[in-house]
Amino acid sequence: GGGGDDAATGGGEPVEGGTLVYATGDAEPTCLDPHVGGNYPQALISTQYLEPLVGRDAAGEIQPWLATDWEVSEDGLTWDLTLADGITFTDGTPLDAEAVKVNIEHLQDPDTASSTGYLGVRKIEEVEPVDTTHVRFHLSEPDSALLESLSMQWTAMQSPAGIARGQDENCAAPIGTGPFVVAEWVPQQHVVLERNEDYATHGPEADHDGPAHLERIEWRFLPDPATRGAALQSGEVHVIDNPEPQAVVSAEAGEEITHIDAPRPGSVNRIELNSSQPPFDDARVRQAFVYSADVDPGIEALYQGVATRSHSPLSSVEPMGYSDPSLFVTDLEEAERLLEDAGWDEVDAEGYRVRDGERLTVRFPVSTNQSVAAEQALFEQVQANTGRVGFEVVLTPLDLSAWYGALAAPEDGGENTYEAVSAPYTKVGPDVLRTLYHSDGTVPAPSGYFANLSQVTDPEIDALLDEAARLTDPGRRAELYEEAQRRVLEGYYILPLYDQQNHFLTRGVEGVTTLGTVSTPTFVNARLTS
Amino acid sequence: MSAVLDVAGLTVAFPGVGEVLGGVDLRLEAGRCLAVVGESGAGKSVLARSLVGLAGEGGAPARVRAERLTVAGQDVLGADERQWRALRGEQVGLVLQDALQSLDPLRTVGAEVGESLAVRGVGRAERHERVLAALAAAGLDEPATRAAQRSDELSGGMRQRALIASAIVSGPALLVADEPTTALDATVARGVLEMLGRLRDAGTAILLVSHDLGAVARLADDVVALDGGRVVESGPADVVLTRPAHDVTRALLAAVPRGSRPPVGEPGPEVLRATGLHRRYRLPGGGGVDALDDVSLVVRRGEAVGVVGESGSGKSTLARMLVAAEQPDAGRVELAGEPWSELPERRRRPRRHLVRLVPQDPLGSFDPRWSAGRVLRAAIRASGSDRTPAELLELVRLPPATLGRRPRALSGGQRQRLAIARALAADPDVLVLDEPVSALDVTVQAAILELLVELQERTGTALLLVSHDLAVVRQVCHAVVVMQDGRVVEEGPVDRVWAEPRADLTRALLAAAAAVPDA
Amino acid sequence: MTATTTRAERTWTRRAWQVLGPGGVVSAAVVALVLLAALWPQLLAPGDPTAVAPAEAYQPPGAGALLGTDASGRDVYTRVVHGAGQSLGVGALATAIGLSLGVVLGFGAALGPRWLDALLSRVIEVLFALPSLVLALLLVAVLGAGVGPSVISVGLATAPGYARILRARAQAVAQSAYVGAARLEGVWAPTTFVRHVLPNTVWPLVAVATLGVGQAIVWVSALSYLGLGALPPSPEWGAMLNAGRLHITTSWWLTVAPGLAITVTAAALTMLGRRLSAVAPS
Amino acid sequence: MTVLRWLLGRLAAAALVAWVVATVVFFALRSAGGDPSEAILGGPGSQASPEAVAGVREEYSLDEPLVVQYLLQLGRTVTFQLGDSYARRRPVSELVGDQLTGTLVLAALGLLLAWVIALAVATAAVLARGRVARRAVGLLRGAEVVASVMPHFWLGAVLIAVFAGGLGWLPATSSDSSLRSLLLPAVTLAVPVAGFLGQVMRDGLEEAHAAPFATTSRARGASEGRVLWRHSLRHAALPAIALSGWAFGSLLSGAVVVETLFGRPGLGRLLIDATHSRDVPVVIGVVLVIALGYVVVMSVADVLERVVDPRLRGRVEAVGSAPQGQVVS
Ligand SMILES: Nc1ncnc2c1ncn2[C@@H]1O[C@H](COP(=O)(O)OP(=O)(O)OP(=O)(O)O)[C@@H](O)[C@H]1O
Ligand SMILES: Nc1ncnc2c1ncn2[C@@H]1O[C@H](COP(=O)(O)OP(=O)(O)OP(=O)(O)O)[C@@H](O)[C@H]1O
Ligand SMILES: [Mg+2]
Ligand SMILES: [Mg+2]
Ligand code: NI
Repeated sequence: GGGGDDAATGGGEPVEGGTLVYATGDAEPTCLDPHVGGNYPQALISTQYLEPLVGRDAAGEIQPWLATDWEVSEDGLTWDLTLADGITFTDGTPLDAEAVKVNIEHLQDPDTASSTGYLGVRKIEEVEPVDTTHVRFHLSEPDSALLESLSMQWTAMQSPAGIARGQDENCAAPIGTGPFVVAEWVPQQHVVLERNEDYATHGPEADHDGPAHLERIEWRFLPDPATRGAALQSGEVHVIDNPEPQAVVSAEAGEEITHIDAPRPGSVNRIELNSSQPPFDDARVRQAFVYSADVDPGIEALYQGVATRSHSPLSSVEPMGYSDPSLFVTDLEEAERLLEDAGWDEVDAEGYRVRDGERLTVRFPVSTNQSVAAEQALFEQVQANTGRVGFEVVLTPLDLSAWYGALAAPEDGGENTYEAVSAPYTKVGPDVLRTLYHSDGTVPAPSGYFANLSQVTDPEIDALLDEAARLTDPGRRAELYEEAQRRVLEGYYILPLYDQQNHFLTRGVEGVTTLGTVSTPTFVNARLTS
Repeated sequence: MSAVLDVAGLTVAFPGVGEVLGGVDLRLEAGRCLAVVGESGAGKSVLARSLVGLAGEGGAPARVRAERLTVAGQDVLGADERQWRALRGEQVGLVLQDALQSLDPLRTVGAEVGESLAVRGVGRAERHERVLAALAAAGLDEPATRAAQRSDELSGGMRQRALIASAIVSGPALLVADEPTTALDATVARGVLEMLGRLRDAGTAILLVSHDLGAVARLADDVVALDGGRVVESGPADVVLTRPAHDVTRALLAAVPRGSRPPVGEPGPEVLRATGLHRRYRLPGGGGVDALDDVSLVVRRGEAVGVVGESGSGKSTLARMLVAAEQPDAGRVELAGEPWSELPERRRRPRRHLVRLVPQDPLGSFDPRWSAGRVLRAAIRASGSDRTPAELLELVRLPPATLGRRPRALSGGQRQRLAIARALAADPDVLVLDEPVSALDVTVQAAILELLVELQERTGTALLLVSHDLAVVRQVCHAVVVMQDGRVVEEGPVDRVWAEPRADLTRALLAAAAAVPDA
Repeated sequence: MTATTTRAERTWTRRAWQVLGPGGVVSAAVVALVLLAALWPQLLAPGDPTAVAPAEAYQPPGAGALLGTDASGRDVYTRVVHGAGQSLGVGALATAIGLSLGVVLGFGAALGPRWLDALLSRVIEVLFALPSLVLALLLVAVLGAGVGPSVISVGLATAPGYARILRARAQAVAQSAYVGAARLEGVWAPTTFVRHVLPNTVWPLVAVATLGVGQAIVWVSALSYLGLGALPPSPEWGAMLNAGRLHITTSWWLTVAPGLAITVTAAALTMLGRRLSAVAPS
Repeated sequence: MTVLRWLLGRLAAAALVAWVVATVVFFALRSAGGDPSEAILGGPGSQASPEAVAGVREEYSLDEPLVVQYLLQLGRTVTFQLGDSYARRRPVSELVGDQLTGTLVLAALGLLLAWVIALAVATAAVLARGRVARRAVGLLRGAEVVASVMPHFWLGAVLIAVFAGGLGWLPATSSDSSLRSLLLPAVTLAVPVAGFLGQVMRDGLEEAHAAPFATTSRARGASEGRVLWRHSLRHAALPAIALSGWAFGSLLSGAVVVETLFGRPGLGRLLIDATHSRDVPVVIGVVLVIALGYVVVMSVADVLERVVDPRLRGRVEAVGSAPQGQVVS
């Protein structure tokens, strides 16, 4: 679930006020406005000062937030949203229909280069302010995922006056309606967030009226996981993210530290197999890879119960997720047979399979920024395990730029330079399937980047996902998504591993919860314990 | 009068080395000078250091025992470090053997000389006064300037004097001076000795360690001869130096260069002729120095020519020019009647075997990684001669076992012989030797000089010998050239020059070189 | 027969003892052991360093696994032994690169004409001014992560040091009295270079290089920390050390084993280098 | 006059360094793959529209031939116009300026600590009397060697685990310039350098302590302490000062690791981030500042050496013994 497990922290009376120190292992954003670019670190921090139009609860139900009500027309092309009355941004600018229009246009402005947010609102053709509290969206085609998109931090509402200051200034201190306000940003050191004394827009997680208990949050950037753990232990910081699995295990065993498990929504963590070119253009080879990977013992040993094996393309928090464990067995003999069938029937001196003089090589670029140590160790195990049936997996750790470079579409119709990859993708709702497995997703952006990295181009899947995106009937949508997921799984395009891990450890603080959208923590209820 | 120094049964041993001094007895009174003589390694320096409680310096800690050890009136037998410290500098001054490195190059001479005062908390102003006085007493000109300079800005002689100044600045009762005149010009050495004489006359007891019997004869009242750490002879100087009782003392005396060579009968053909050589060196910070100024000279076959002069007079520069290690600014050198100095190196190379240099520092001139055998083989190959290394060793009286040894493993005398052997590999017409014996023990020096004379008589090779020691030149050479400030101030047959020196410098040099009384 | 052998052996060991001292002999022994592990790892650890067994992950040192097992259940002892080759190779290769570049720069500057000396001295200075890790970051950005770029960058970074030593040394030898003596004997300059300058310059450098190998191993391991080092699943010590570092409080053996391997090897090489340079004729 | 020449030489070195850095970094990063326009448009993997990309390319002259771009960059670098960061949209000079002091303070403190440790070890080694003390010194020698080969990241991790995580005495993170927060990172940086300096200093000290001038000083009644402070130490300090220039470079390299480890802002971290996002102007800026800083430190070391050793003061580059032409009379 999206909520935190609110086990009482060891002793200590909760107190009002004080400064909470949060240490994040994620990269420091280059811009605090999540409209610009739009990655998870931005969502994390902007949760404290920006709020979206709608929220989502633990069960995946959309809940009112800045918008109190919404209605969709029969044809699904017109949406009417009602905004809460009398709301202002922290700079005093009113949150009205005009402001929503400015925000959507800001997201669609090429200058902001918004990625996730842009994908979410791309079907909105026009925003029509009806009156102060009513706004109407005109869509180019029906979009059943619109509310889910609008619930994400990447589409959160900002003060139009703030946006008007220009990107450079807005990046330094975006202005929203959240419980905190950006007070200071010292790059590479910290962002200081001060309490919003006039806080009035309580979202689904808020448990009390009025401003937050904390007076201030110091948001620190601490890339080294061991240092983060030590800092939490020594009481220098109250909350850390991205802990090592072992730290989670020892936290659970002890009293002092509380663990919050908040798996991200949307896609699961998986290994994607590039089906556009040999050897994985042959389903049998993909299946052989999956049959020989044998990741269960590894996940168990490396994560020690912190992560649970998944057999679905979707996160366990997605109600429409479909799972089929029977497809992901370990069967080396079958794997060998499949490979023989596919023509990989010779073995070279080093024990790798060969066909027509070509080795069965799987190039696997690994992003050192996005895969934690345990995950990299798991990939090493996959490398060793698939090696037993003759795959040569070449793991290449790369920095983010180089990693994107390795995944980018070749310039002039040449080959891709990867056969397998694990790329995280966070988006609320099952519509993430359309981003990841629709053939549209193989069309690269000008930078060469594309989201459908397994390069699934199945017309049936395309049809199912398009249809599901248009419908609003939950039952029918669920059926369609299930069928699409079944096809993805049965095609062995991916090897699902576990939910996108999102853990927080806290010490000396209570009342930390996570939003039901992209599982970012909110400190609206948090209180330090003495 | 009570003894300033009274030592009995002094024994010093080093772990792994054994006894270096064995039961030495000494007695020295104020206003007198006791000389300690002996061959290299006899233990003279260890003795000198023991008297200030620093026997073990620079090596393993020493074990010192004695029956009686009274220094400057204090019994220091079993004294601890603090007692010694109170004594050092105040009551005893020590002048170490390595004079050139005994002043800290990073501090001013004034600070160094005044240190023993500073240690005792003497105020700055008074210290300065006394430093200047000591420098003046040590015979340094312009004491104030010297005090502000650093040791590397001083010449060797100046350093030696500054060091003595630092030892006498607090007016010690006893001055221990270890080889205070080695590496000094005859004239400079004489100055230092005179200064020590004045100190002695003023009441300081002086313990003089020296291998230079001339210096001993000039200064010492009594002499102690050491051999293998034991006193083998002692007595009044005039007795020991004229009627030595022990073999070692006798050998030391015999080794002092004496006498002269008979003139060459028939002067051979010219092998080397230098005409009007000029060489000017630029100095850092502008200006220059004329190392050679219109120098001419002729060397004939079968003849030995000596070059003497004060330090810095251009002797080495001349030697290097003759072997074409350096080019003259003006003037020329002819080799066996043919052009030499003005040829390009390429044309000179085939005739290089005709002239050979034996450098002042033989150790530096050997590749440290090469064995003696390899050195000789390379020399033979380079000159295209048909000698064998064994033959060459035989020529310089070195045992064949030397072949396999590296230069570092040879003694100073052996190295010098090896250098000469290497030069002889080419059967050169002329052999140029730059200070071949200045670094050697008197006994070893005598052996080398003898070898040179004998060699020349056998092979007829012309010799050009550079030396600061007139006695050496007199013993080996037929003719002599006296240099001063890059100029030749006198030249002529040795006998004539000794008998009737014409230049002032020659007279001064001859006067300075004190003769040791004949045995 | 046996008696003579033992006597020969005894004098041989005594000589080594005399030349190297106790510290040097121990260092030499350690280096020999590491060399053995590098050349024939199977001899010391017959297992497969990459064989995974997740069920046996995080075993502490004991009877089953001498130095425990890592996150994937791989035997740490086996990996440390098999990592010797790569780590030592990395150190040696980086040093070789540094040395060869240093030789070119140093000899060029010392023996070439004045303008070349001025030029190369500047090059040396500039190389000095780019700290090794900065160079490494750039190179890795160009060539991608892996041992290759790390080795090259560490090599490049160490080159100016060698060049400087070489330049000074070569100049000293070239101006030495024995080179002068050879010239006066009429020996051709290139011959002198080969006979005197080269051996007397390079030999002291061997000692410095031994020292450098240890340093290079440490530097390459630092690159592993930044995620720029050896590729998985290679048991390169720096990579192991970095992977184990995260478990320092829970599974100490994961850092201690490769950490000791690096420090002991580097320290032994350093010590040996220092001993060698103390005994090298100079 | 010599001072002027020396200064000119240093300036020439600085200009050369600037040129080389600009060239190396430019070509390195441009051949590294990854498009700078991406960095400009919100980081790698951005899905900017073609128009946006085109606009950026035009704005930053990325569509010019590489040589033209290089010359443009060169022109800017050599005139010290560092330009704006691609990713952070702020002037590089500002970014670097913000981080400069933090790193300098850290490196300076590291160097200072290293000197203190090295000095302490070296003096202890020379002054040790008696059996036990000499044993201990023997152990110290080993410790020096081990210290000199300690990888920063490992040492730092151990220090954090012990002093922050375990004992809780010192903070695990370092964010400001207070001594408390600087201590662990500075020690991490200092230990390996101290190991090196210690070895060099001890060698020098032992040599100087046995030199004739030290004996002479003792013969004047000076105590061991006086011999050490007034004589030996200055001699031993000379090679260590010369090495300090190098050590500073090594400290800056170490800072890259240490800043990441302790979450400390600084040039090192800025550099890593910028390299990862192909932020060419920032990388050039940082490398340039580091390299120039190095030139400055070397110059300071040069001056210091001359202060300690007056013999070097008069030294000018080999004033010739070269013959002034061949005159045959
Ligand atoms: N600190 C020491 N440790 C071990 N052996 C020493 C030490 N000092 C001197 N010796 C040895 O004691 C012997 C006497 O040395 P010393 O220096 O007194 O000779 P010397 O008579 O002064 O010779 P020279 O005329 O060459 O100066 C030599 O064999 C020398 O090697
Ligand atoms: N390479 C050089 N550069 C500058 N000056 C030099 C050089 N070589 C010699 N000189 C100077 O030339 C003068 C003569 O030096 P030279 O070495 O010939 O004297 P010397 O008579 O051999 O003295 P000594 O007896 O001390 O060996 C000295 O003033 C010396 O300082
Ligand atoms: Mg002596
Ligand atoms: Mg001379
Ligand atoms: Ni003499």
